[in-house]
Amino acid sequence: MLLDALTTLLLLAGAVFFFAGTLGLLRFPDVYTRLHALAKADNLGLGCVLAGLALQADSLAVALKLLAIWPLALIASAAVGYSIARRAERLGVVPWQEQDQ
Amino acid sequence: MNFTSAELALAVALFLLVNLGAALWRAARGPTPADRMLAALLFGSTGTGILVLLAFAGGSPALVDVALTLALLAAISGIAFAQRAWLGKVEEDDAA
Amino acid sequence: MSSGLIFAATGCLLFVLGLGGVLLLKALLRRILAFNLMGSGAFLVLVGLAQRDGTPDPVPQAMVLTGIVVAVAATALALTLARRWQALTGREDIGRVGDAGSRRRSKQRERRKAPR
Amino acid sequence: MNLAFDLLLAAALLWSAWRTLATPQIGRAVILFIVFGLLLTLAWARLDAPDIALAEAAIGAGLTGALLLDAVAALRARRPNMDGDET
Repeated sequence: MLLDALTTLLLLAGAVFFFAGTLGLLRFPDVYTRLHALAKADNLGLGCVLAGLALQADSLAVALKLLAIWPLALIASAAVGYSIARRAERLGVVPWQEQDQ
Repeated sequence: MNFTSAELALAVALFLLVNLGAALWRAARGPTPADRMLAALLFGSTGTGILVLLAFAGGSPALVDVALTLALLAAISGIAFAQRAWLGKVEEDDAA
Repeated sequence: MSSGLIFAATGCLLFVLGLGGVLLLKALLRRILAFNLMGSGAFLVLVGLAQRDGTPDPVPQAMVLTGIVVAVAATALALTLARRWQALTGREDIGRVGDAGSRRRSKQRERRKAPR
Repeated sequence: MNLAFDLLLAAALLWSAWRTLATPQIGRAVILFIVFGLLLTLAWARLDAPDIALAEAAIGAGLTGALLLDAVAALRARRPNMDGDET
């Protein structure tokens, strides 16, 4: 019962974080901030979902495989984020700053 | 709470698919090429989540391997975009 | 309505879309994209219709698996040909040789028209 | 809920395919095609074909996208009337 409740909680938290990532991609003003939303919120959501499902796995091997996805996704996401941000910076994309005042 | 976990997993997968629909809008209308590519990367990470949830809801554990592959290889097109294809303002008026 | 039937119908529509793209679009890269969409539609129809009463049929799945790999090889070849064609002729579309459909010619025509 | 998932996925597939062919800029079309490949992976997963989904994830999402982006960059760099700013 406790495991089921924990899984439900983690899956819902993952859905919320994924939603935050999508919302950030839709609403943030420039490339750097969108990259930030994508790289942080989405990977946190993925980690929550994976942990919640690993609690329900019927064998240890399946649970470990589920949990192995997360660091790999983190590495891939960090590499892409760094690459795109460096490219944007080299192309002269100016980071967004608060316009008023 | 009368959910079983599989139904909850399917519901969360459906919710993530709705998120992907919103990201598709960004991929189609994003102002700069980088925004489109970021939307494509979002499809990679959210797609990984959906695949894991489907593996649990549909009861086919092979989909976890698919999710693993997707998480690693969706990054390749992002790297290729950053290293080769994003050249600056030329793309904006590029009608081929 | 099972999911196999839904995706088979989607595959039909994708095939029609891709066929229209292959026939109507001029730029080579776009034709390659449309050709890929057409192939994906055919694959969806094959796998979707093979999934009767819940149990998937492995033979069409093996065919589609082979087909995906072949499609990637064909795409790579087509992209190489398109790059070579552009290097040789400076054009990114095909029509009849000497046709007015070429991008450079239409640009020239616009430039000639502009001063008047 | 299964039916809603399938219908939404089919609609997203069709819309991304249509936008791929209808956008005027080739770079945008290629990125939309990558998105289409990722969605197609989900479709194979729904069709109980994990082996095809694996091949599509490796090939459709990774390899084809990289090939197409590279070809777009190469064609653009060699185009005479537009000075692609190589950095």
